[in-house]
Amino acid sequence: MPDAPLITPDLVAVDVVAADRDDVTRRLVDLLVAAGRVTDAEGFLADVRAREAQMATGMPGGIGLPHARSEHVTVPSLAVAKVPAGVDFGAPDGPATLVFLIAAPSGGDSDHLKILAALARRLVHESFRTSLHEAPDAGAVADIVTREVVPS
Amino acid sequence: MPDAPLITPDLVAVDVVAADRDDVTRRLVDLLVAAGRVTDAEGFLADVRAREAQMATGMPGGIGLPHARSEHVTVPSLAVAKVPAGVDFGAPDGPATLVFLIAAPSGGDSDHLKILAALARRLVHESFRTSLHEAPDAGAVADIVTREVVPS
Amino acid sequence: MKFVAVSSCPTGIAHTYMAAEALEQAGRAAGHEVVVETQGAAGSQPLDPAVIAAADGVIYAADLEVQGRDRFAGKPFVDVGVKKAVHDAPGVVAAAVAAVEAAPAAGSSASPTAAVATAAPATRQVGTGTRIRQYLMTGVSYMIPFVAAGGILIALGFMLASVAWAENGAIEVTGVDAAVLWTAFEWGNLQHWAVLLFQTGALAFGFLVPALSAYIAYAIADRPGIAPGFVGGSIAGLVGAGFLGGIATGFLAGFVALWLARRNVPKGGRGVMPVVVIPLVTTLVVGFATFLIIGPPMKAINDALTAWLNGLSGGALIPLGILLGLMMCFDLGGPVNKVAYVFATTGLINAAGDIGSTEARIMAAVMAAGMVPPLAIALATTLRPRIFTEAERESGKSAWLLGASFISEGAIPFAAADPVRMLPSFMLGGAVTGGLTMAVGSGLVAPHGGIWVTPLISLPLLFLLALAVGTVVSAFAVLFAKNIGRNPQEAVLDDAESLAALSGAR
Amino acid sequence: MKFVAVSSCPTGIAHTYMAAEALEQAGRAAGHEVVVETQGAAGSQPLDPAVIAAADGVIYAADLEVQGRDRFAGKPFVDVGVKKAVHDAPGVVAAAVAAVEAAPAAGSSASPTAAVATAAPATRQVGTGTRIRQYLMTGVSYMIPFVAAGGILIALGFMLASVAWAENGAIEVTGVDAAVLWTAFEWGNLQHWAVLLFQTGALAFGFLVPALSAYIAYAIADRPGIAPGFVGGSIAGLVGAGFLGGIATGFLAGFVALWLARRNVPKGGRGVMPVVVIPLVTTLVVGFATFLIIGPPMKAINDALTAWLNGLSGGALIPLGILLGLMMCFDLGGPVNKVAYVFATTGLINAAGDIGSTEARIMAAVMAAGMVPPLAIALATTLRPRIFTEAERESGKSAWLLGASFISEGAIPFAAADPVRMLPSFMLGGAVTGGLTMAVGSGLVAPHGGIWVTPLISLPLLFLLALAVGTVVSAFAVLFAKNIGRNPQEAVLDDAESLAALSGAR
Repeated sequence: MPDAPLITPDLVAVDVVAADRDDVTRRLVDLLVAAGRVTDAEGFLADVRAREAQMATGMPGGIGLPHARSEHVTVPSLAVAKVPAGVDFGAPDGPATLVFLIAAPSGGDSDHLKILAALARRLVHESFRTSLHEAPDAGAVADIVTREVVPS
Repeated sequence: MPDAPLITPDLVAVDVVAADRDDVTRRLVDLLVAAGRVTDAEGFLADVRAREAQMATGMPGGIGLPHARSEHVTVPSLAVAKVPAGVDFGAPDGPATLVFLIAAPSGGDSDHLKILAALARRLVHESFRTSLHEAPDAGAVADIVTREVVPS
Repeated sequence: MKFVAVSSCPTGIAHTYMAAEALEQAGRAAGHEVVVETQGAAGSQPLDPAVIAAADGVIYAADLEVQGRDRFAGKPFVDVGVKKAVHDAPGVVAAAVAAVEAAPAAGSSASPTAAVATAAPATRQVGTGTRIRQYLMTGVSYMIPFVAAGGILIALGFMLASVAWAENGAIEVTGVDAAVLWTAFEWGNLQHWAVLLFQTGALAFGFLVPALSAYIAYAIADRPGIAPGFVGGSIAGLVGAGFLGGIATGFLAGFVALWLARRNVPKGGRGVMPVVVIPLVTTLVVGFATFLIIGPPMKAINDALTAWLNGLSGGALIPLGILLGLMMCFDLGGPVNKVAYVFATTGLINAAGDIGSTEARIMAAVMAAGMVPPLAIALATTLRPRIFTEAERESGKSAWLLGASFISEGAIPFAAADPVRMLPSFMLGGAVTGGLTMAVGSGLVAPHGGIWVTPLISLPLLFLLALAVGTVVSAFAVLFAKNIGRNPQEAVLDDAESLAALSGAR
Repeated sequence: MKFVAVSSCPTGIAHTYMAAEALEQAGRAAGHEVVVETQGAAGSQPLDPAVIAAADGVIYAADLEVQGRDRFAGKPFVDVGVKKAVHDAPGVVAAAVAAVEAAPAAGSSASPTAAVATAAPATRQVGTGTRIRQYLMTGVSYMIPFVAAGGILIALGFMLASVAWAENGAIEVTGVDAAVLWTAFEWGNLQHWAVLLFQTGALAFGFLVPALSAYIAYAIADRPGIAPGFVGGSIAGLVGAGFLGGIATGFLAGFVALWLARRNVPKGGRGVMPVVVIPLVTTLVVGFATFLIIGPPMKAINDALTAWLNGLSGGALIPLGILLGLMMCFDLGGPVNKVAYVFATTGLINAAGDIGSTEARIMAAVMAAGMVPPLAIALATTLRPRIFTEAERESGKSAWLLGASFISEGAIPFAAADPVRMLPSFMLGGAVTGGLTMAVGSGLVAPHGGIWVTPLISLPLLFLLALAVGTVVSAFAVLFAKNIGRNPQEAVLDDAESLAALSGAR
């Protein structure tokens, strides 16, 4: 899938109830596996956990941002979970209610990585986070990310 | 000691090496006991720990701020430890290298409490924290606090 | 914006005060005012009810039950807990701003309790109307010091002049060349001191329209808008377009500069944009538009109105007084005002000092009507301070002196911030005063000076009565207009305040 | 300040970019420029060496080894790791600012490597000299758009005028009343277009000294300083005190306003302070001081110098040319400059159009000398851009046109920011050009216009040669003076840059 979009509505889970960060990450990985974007769920999860162990990826503003570059990823992807009750990602200001799982292939080409870089930059902007927090459904989340991050 | 100053050089410990926040708090309590400002070390420590359990008192800028109002305190006091290697106080931006222990009597009169309030307000100012971080010795720390916080 | 906040924490000796300080700091940094009531161990100093009334929103940074929460009923709020305020005060302030901005849409019910805005995440989209108002308010807030300082200095100059000269001091002082101040100043000469006050004030007044224009442009386009805005405003003054012209040049300069700033420029050219290219091109566009597009109609309006007025001058005096009153208050120094004023002052030559002549009566009506807007504003801000911002209230106090001195510009900050509501209210009062002044038969043989030329006014008490009636009418019109078209929540707040005031609860 | 930063994180796909964005945002918010090199998975776009050279300090927000760290050798830095930059970018920027401010004291050694400032906590105390310079720089940065836009528009007006009129266009255009623009504008009339350009530019120039004064006061006392600063600056212009007078009024307005703002006022009176009381009292004090204390000496200087010059006018021409050159560049539009210029232009009447007369030769020397400062600045910023700020470099580009048009004000931003180093450098060049112009015997029978009145200059090539020699002398004097009294670290940096430039390393 060389020209696959970064995110599609079926990579978005809303109203997730999760026990902990590992739990929510696993659900997102499952979405990626179901979409054929990740080949080995356990292998990719291990990569994500290793990254998370280096430094918690909780961001101010209720954002969790687990991510990894992994040989088990076929196409750069973003999966999103909205967790209304929140799940701790080690952020100083409280649990994350919006979790982004970024999956990058270990040998990803530069264009796709640039899109991920643009996503990371946008995440610093409160307006972007707010619009995602307020997006009513999976389609809206995918639309917002695509519109704001992917060059048209 | 109704007119005792909030802080004196013998309430300041520099170059402290501490295992954890409890350890550094205990050293500061010992200073207060030695100065006759706290009557029961264990009792006061328990009050401080109870407060710390409610919410970590680590502040941005490398500040730990354990504090309690306690019946074991005879006079409002401030004890300060400089911990060059840092000790975790649950602050999001890393360990505390400057630890303030605020001891307030449970029935403290309003004037003294106002001084503590002024201290808390000053702590928000980076310039104040910086000057304390840079103070070379116990006397300098006590001087800075007295000058900046106590109305002359 | 203005916020009140309550902070508290379990022990009440540290975080309560740190949160208060952090919120105040963050507010200042973001250009808002945050006043915090610390409900801590050192005792709580309750917030001034006037401060609460003036606040746009409330921040609860409290881990304990808020004492006296009902004081804040009806205001949008955020409730964040004390730790959040200590660790991320800027974020808390931003959330509070968002809550306030979202409030009008949320509070569409007429019941005070239902009008409480929740702290739910708010869309940060601000409506066009709100944004235009913000631009105007920014321009006005920078203009006010020029109006206040300049107007008061001119009025003080008139006062001193009426002592320093044997007669007609307020007229004489305006005829002295400023050069006397640095070439022939006599330290014991009161006349020279009056000239110092008048000239300094007049120079400050010279920046009134340019500053309004410049800071509207600044609100839109940031710093690259300032220089073109100043130039546009000074051209608006030159071509006689008044403060409405200055508003137009401010918006033009702002949006041209903003448009240029958003162009994609090759990296090498980026540095030159804000420093040279944007000010240069924007100034050129604004100069072109103001000189060639705004200017000619001003002249046409001036010529047509002057011819029309001259045709009317043989007719009945009371309708003429009403008409001149309307014109004086139509644009406060703009083209229409100027026609009426010049019509009156040029007529004075024919009056030849006869205080009973038609020309003298026209002059009296014109001056009285021109004194109405600032006096009406002064009265309105005194009667119902709560519906004005703090800067407006303070500006309103100095408007007493400015109005009494026939310095109509004292009302410009209010007119510029809300022209659609204010100008018709001023015109109503001006028409009443203009017609009444004609009816009572007062005459005046001086071109300006306000109450400082009372010796030159015939039937001065009736003149002041006509002025007072128009001022009261205009003040109530201002208060009434302020309520038209406001959103329900604002109205609810006002009603709640009125009730509280009536019941003596405050 | 300007910073370069490097961000990196272990995976290189998220925090690297979040840190970059957060640092850029925080820098903008704090009024600094931060350019970030993201050493992440998407590949690294190396920083422009010119950007690195211009940076005041470096921020390492890198969890990986920084690639090419030697590019930043010699600059103060902070090293914070990527997480800190994501979570508290404003704090990181503040720390970087502190590191830069602390650097001169730390780097007292002459060896480049030893001059590296550490990120050790720095005292935030800023020296008086630094603060005065910051105030001046703030005023200058707001003034530059007026100088650039106004100067270029005037120069364009001259250019168009020299086409639109049969002869002496640059002279004719200044004699047309601006009212033609809104009363009788002809869209096909090139002369009218030239008037539009000239008048718009002249209005922008009118704000030059007021804006300098206002924004110095703003830097000191924040918004309450603006209105008194503008008034003081316009009085400084009125009394002929030039930009040096504007600097004085700016500092006076700023410190008076600051002093008033720090008074303890009863709570009820606090609102009225920044809106009414501070602008009013400060404006009055500034008006008093500028009219009565700054003004009279200006007149005395003017009278004395004029009498002295008139006494000299029978003497040798070359020393007179040198003297006039010194005077033209002494204060760029201030009292001394004005005496020399008025001396020359009033003499023109006696020249009666004779281009060989003594009076015409004096005029030529005066104009040539007045063209030197902006041209020297333009040349200096071209020769060594690195020792100038970005705004100065851009301003320097437009100075070519301003200098060529005899708009000496083009050099004011540089002179105002650093009068002690700049003015003597200008005077040196002005003296050379003034003397040489006399020596070659050029004459001029027009009072202004720069190269646009070349047809009115006799021996124009020799005139231009005299101008060129003085410009080169002055530009090198500027570059030399810029190095005097700078702290060793700055000098070391310059030397390193020069070496690198010579060796072709950049």
